[in-house]
Amino acid sequence: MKLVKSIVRPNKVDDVRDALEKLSIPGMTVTEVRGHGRQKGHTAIYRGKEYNVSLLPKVEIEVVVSDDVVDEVIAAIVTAARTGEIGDGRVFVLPVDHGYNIRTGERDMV
Amino acid sequence: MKLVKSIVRPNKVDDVRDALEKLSIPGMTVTEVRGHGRQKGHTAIYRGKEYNVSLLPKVEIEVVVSDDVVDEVIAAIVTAARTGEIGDGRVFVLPVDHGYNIRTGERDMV
Amino acid sequence: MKLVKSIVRPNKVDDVRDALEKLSIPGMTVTEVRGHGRQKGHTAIYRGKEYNVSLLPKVEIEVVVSDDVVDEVIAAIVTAARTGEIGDGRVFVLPVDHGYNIRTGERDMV
Amino acid sequence: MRPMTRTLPPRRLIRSGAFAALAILACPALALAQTPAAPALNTGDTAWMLISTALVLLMTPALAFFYGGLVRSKNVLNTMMMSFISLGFVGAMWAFIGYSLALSPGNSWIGGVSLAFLHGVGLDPTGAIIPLTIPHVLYMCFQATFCIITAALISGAIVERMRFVPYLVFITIWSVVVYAPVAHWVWGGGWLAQMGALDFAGGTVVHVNAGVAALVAALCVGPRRDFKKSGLLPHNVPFVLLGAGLLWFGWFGFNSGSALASNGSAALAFSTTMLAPAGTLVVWTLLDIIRSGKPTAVGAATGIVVGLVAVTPAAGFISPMNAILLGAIAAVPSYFGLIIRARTSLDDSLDVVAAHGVGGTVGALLTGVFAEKSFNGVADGLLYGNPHQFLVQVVAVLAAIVYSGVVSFILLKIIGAIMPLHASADDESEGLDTSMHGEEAYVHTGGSTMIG
Amino acid sequence: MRPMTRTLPPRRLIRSGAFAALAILACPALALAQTPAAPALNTGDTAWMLISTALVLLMTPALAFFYGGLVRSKNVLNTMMMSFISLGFVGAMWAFIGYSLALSPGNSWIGGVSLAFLHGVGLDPTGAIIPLTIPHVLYMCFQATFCIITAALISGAIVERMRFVPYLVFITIWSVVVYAPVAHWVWGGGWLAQMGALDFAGGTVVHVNAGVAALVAALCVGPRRDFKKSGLLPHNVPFVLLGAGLLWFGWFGFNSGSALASNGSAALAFSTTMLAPAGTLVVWTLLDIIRSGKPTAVGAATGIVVGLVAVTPAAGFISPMNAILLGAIAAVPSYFGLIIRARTSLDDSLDVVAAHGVGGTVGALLTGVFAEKSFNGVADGLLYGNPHQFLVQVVAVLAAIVYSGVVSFILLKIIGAIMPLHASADDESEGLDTSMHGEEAYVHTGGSTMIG
Amino acid sequence: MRPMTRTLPPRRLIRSGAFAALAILACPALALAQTPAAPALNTGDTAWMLISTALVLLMTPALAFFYGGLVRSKNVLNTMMMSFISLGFVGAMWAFIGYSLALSPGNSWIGGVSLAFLHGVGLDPTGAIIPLTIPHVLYMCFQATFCIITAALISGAIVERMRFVPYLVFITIWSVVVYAPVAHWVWGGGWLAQMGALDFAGGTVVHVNAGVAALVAALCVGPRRDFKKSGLLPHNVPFVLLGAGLLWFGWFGFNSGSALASNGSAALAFSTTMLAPAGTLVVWTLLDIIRSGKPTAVGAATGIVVGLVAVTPAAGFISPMNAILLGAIAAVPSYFGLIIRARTSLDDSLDVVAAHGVGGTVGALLTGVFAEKSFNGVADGLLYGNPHQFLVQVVAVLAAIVYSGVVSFILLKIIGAIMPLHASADDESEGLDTSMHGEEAYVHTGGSTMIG
Ligand SMILES: Nc1ncnc2c1ncn2[C@@H]1O[C@H](COP(=O)(O)OP(=O)(O)O)[C@@H](O)[C@H]1O
Ligand SMILES: Nc1ncnc2c1ncn2[C@@H]1O[C@H](COP(=O)(O)OP(=O)(O)O)[C@@H](O)[C@H]1O
Ligand SMILES: Nc1ncnc2c1ncn2[C@@H]1O[C@H](COP(=O)(O)OP(=O)(O)O)[C@@H](O)[C@H]1O
Repeated sequence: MKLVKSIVRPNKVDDVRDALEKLSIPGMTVTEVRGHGRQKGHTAIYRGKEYNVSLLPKVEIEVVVSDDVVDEVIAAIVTAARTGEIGDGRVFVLPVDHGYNIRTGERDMV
Repeated sequence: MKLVKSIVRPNKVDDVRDALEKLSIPGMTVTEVRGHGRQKGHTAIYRGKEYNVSLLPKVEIEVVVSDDVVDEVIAAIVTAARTGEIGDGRVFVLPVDHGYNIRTGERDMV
Repeated sequence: MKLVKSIVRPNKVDDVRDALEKLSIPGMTVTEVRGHGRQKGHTAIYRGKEYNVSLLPKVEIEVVVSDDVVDEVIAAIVTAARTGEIGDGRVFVLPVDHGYNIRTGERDMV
Repeated sequence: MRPMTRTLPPRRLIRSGAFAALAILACPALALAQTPAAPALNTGDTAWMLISTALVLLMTPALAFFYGGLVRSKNVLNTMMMSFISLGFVGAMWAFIGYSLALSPGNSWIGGVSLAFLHGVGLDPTGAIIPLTIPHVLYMCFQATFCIITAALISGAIVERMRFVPYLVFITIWSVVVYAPVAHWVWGGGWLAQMGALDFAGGTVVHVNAGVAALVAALCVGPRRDFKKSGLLPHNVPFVLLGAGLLWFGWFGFNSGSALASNGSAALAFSTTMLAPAGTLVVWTLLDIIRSGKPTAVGAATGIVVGLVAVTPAAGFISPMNAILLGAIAAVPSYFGLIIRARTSLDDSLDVVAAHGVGGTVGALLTGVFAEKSFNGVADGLLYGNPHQFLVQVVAVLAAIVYSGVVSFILLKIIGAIMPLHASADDESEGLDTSMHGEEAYVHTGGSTMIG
Repeated sequence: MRPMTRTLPPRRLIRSGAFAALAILACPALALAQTPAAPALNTGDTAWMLISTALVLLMTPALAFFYGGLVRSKNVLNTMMMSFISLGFVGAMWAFIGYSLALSPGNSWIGGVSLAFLHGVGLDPTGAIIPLTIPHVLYMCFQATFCIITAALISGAIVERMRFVPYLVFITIWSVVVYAPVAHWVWGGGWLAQMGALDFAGGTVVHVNAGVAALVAALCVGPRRDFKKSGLLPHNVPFVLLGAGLLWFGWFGFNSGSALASNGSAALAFSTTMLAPAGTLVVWTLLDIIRSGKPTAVGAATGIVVGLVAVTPAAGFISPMNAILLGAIAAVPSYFGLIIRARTSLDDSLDVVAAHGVGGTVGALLTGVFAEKSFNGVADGLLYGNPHQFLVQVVAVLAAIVYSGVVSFILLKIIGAIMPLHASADDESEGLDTSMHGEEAYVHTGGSTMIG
Repeated sequence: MRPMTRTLPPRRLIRSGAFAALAILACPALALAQTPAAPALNTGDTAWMLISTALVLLMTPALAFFYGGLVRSKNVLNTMMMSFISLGFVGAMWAFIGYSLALSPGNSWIGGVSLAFLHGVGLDPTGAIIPLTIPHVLYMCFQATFCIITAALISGAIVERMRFVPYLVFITIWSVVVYAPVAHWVWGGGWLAQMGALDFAGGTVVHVNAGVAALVAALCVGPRRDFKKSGLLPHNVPFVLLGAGLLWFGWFGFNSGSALASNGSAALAFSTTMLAPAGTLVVWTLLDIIRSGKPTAVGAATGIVVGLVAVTPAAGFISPMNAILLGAIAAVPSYFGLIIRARTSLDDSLDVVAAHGVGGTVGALLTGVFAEKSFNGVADGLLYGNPHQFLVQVVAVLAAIVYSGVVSFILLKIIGAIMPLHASADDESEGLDTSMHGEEAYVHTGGSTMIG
């Protein structure tokens, strides 16, 4: 079982969700984050002072899936979230030991 | 050492925290997230347009614990967070290589 | 490849970011979280009722780096984020299977 | 305004029965200009009453923010809607029947129906229960805004769990069967007016009345399921401060507008409405500092409101310096009332009882203490040698408590028999914003799709 | 105010041509005090117009919140700026030339330049297009606030994608070439005034006018790129409620201040401005409950605004009870207008057309139905035996639609030829707050460094 | 109002000594109605002053939002409390002694104690330092609101690190030892009044005075520990815009209410208060566009406030068109003042010096340039052939700078000797909301348990 953790542009969340739904991935968890990478932020001016706002709004999407669909899921996310411009984000795959469904208490039932 | 990552209902945070305190788990980190799973969201109507709000507010609780108490911790969380209704959430267990305490600089001192 | 997940004081974010930039770590993702640990929270009084606000504002910084720089990165973060007072936070290191750059679609290019 | 409370001596009122003719302006020096026989429209008075009415109307949205900031973010829209909706339903009801029952000639208990559906409510200063120098229709509007906010005040006791439709039904009927009669007693020539009860802008009619209804509602609806289990903290304290600031602003219309004219009485009420909350704010802050070293912002906002509530019945009757004193004194019972309430099992969520019930009672009683004929031209209080006035005030407060308590209780029981008052466990835990209104207050991430 | 609409019979206006002399106060009973020959400054009237003007000015920031709460958080500052900026550019333009073109003597189509750059606009009640009892300069300010908010209203149709500078250029010129002439037609003695069109506070001049310009702007700028693709939900509904509350408050200055005096007409307009939105709010809430069981907060806020819009042209012309009815009726077309619009491909982002265009049209037409001479002293409507008035209203609405539509279109095409109207895909997806203004509305975590 | 600044020639004032008798209304045409011998209460004037006073009171909560939005979310409540608390402590102090010291007869430097504890402050228009047509007690209230907001303005320079209790002590005493004397000099018949200094609504008394005290306070308290280290960005820009909108609204009471009557002078002040910020907003926006291509929302809000500050001393003295010009000119020094300040080591956190100090000074000086006797009936400025007036203005500004600077410094040093002014490193880094007030502004997730 893997945790696929993607950091995407805020306006790509719906596309990623739709792409995951097409693969019948049942669940996902989404967090508002701010990130910086190659994309260097923008300059803000507040009351005469210039600031480099280096942390830009992104959304982190976490989805835990079984090993056999990982590649499919990654491909779907990358396709849905890409614009080709700097700032598109990352996908990281982390190993997961087990998962539990709180409602049923069952294990490894993602 | 394991990272126990639970996604629970917002109003279960206090119960989970209390359950963890009973186990003398010293720390936890909590994030506001939004999730979707079997629970299908609600319909919102804004100015005549109907929307399916598929991402519902959840809270993610991350707690890093040593390997020997993992099962106990999971059981405590599952018990505290369960309502039996759809939308109760998930617990995922991820391996952690090391942990550091920033204040002391010590390693593996969770 | 490792995910270095640090929970730090909100006012240490800039210091950590600067420290990471010095190491030429290209990217980071930041989340507002609330945490509790040894630091026991503060007492709030709202309309005559006293509350123990146990979850205090923290910031989680996630950065994925290649294995060879992990130790350097941890040291940098710990140094930048430390005040020596209770509540400084934690650094956790988690294994990462792969990473993908969404813009290029390339793998393991952090 | 509320001239029956300004005429003197109260005894004569009953004997003569010449109620309407006795409306004498508070400030004798200014009263000369007014010939009761044919009061003409005065543009200055009208200007002040136009803006006063707008100010009081603004208090209901202000209350929405004061209350809305104090609840959790999952219930903020529901809480705000409980205020806003009063502007529609209670406002319309007032025009239909409430105004007539409150402020048309009737008996000592209730007005008649002669002004129902605004029949005969015109643009001249004639036809109202008291002589006016402003258009009758404007007087009706001014009074409407009082009824609207009184009903909305109740919601603070039952937010975060009462279902919206029964609430709506409750306040709509309540405004007719509770508010209108009590207003008639005090301001419509009813028995309390005849007794000489002093209530300049609504200590009993508005605050004691709403406070008691709130207490009854909190008991009938029952506590939130997570009450006492978890910390139910305000989600947006700046909203609370915004509400307090706008309430204070609007309250100048409420109190000073109750002079119904732009005269010395209005100015006196203005000054007391500025100074009493200052006194309360100072004492509240000092109590906070003494108790915990930390003067809280929610405390400051609450203190301001308590000071405003307490000075409401007294506004045009006491001297400005006594207003500071009254505000300072009124801080104490409400401050400790809040603390004590928090230890009980009463889930009066936003402390309507401690702020409005206790504050209103203290204010109504202190009016009987501090009233000063040299300022109000009407009656002295205990401190100025007239202990009788204090007793009258006690009776007025008790009357409001009993009537409002009993009728609100009966009304809620009837509504509760028809539909559940308390939200289901699921709806309550999900939050009333989505479960009752299908909306979230704050949406940031995406994740919603348009359907229809 | 808008006295040409209050004089009667309208026919005589044209024949006699003695336009300015015919400004008779709405309420005959009160008109006696005024000698048209030498109207003196009245302190009560002046007080009311001072505060009314401030109230209308406040409506523009209020609109910023109403609109700003409805957009996504990445566009909130841009949306708010679109209102605020009107206070600067349109306000200055009004002083330079707009006031003169609208409200100085000219021909039937447009005013002259005699009052340009406020030449001759002094502290006496003389020199304005109509007799006044308030300083001329105050009348100019009052009218300025109308022009400012009308221009700002348009922005609701094009938020979240129109570039800021072309928008700024557009509304600045629009206020001169569209607003000023239409205002002249109705309030400056132009052809609609001569025809006897009734528009108390701006149903056609403000709301139909802005609604049509909004429609044209939405079409010329084109839809948001993610329109219909994702849910574009309000990021802060409490801000929407705050905006609605402050708008209502300010609207008392807008409507009741349009009496230009503190008299019975002002009081009538006040009462209708209080009761019509109450009627709309009740109906809107019931429609929500019937359709989905969930009365929404955004719906309540929208309903309030629709009620205010609809009563604007009618405010001083209809009875208070008919105002409730008018508000209740006006809820229906706008309610379903919103629903229908959502199914079309028109991206009128915040539904300016359904709220202001439809609401303003319905209000203007119903003015021709409910107008009641016994209340306004000017003219009866259809319901009171004068079907002609209804036809005049239809003509006025059509005139505003055609003129505003055509000229707004030409203007946008010219500006669009000089600079792009629509933000680039990048700027739009990043959000206009950072791309147009270099700012984020809400910053919580750190991560920014001071550069210069 | 501030009639001593309107009487002429100033020289005669000193010679005759008949100070109070010289209060002549600004607009000669309107002055006829007033018989200085026995000024009666005027309902229109009273109506305008009632609402004006409420408007100025609202400015303090408005300021809380303007300032509160500009700080980080961990300090927002502390920042807002610094404004709100002034309503309590400074307000009460004004009633106790401040009013008497400022506005009762005394010598050229300070008033007496004859009106202390509001002794003799009644409902008639008599007993005030100047002839009134409104109740004396209302005049006292109006002046109180000025003192309250002036004290609160200072807080902008020291937010995010000054401890709350010393701040509280500071502004409470400051309002008596700095504000009251300076107000006496200008508005209480003191030496600046005798010299003929023009300050319609408080350019020197309020803005220069607060600006200098702010500068001194920023220096005495010292900079924030993370000043210049990290970006200290506004956490809620919509709050800043809300504050600016409400400030503008309230400022109409501030400036136009300073006419103390509902007359031509009030209307003039109203128009300049509307047009000057329009001019500033236009120029500020254009400067933003030229410098960075991005007109900022915080800039727009700041520009509005600067325009309001600058027109304050001039409001009733200059023509409306010159007001646009004055506003436009005043944009420049404050705009670049902000930029320059950001490069210095002065941590005037919210730029009180650049906005109020510089803006107030520019306004006070330009009053001496643009003053026009044909508009104000009092005195011409430099541009209209009276260079002497400009010199008088320079003296008035310098006097305020020196006195406020020196006394504020001494006061802070004394308080600082008794208790630390600067929060501890821990408290500052944790945020003052929790460390000083035990509260968080925004709580979303759970995690708190009720204790007591
Ligand atoms: N090494 C990293 N660790 C954690 N997050 C990263 C890392 N690199 C990038 N990110 C996240 O991805 C986002 C986009 O990265 P960026 O380099 O700007 O664009 P691109 O995807 O075009 O390379 C960043 O804002 C950050 O949130
Ligand atoms: N595969 C998954 N990956 C990540 N998060 C998940 C996953 N499945 C569920 N979740 C999270 O758990 C929450 C509850 O899941 P849901 O399926 O609605 O309820 P249930 O727990 O009853 O199955 C979701 O809102 C989501 O945040
Ligand atoms: N076991 C843990 N698992 C997850 N997060 C933790 C854990 N322990 C501490 N934290 C996080 O680190 C923060 C600081 O920890 P705390 O114990 O208060 O201070 P210190 O670093 O001085 O020990 C907490 O607020 C919490 O967010």
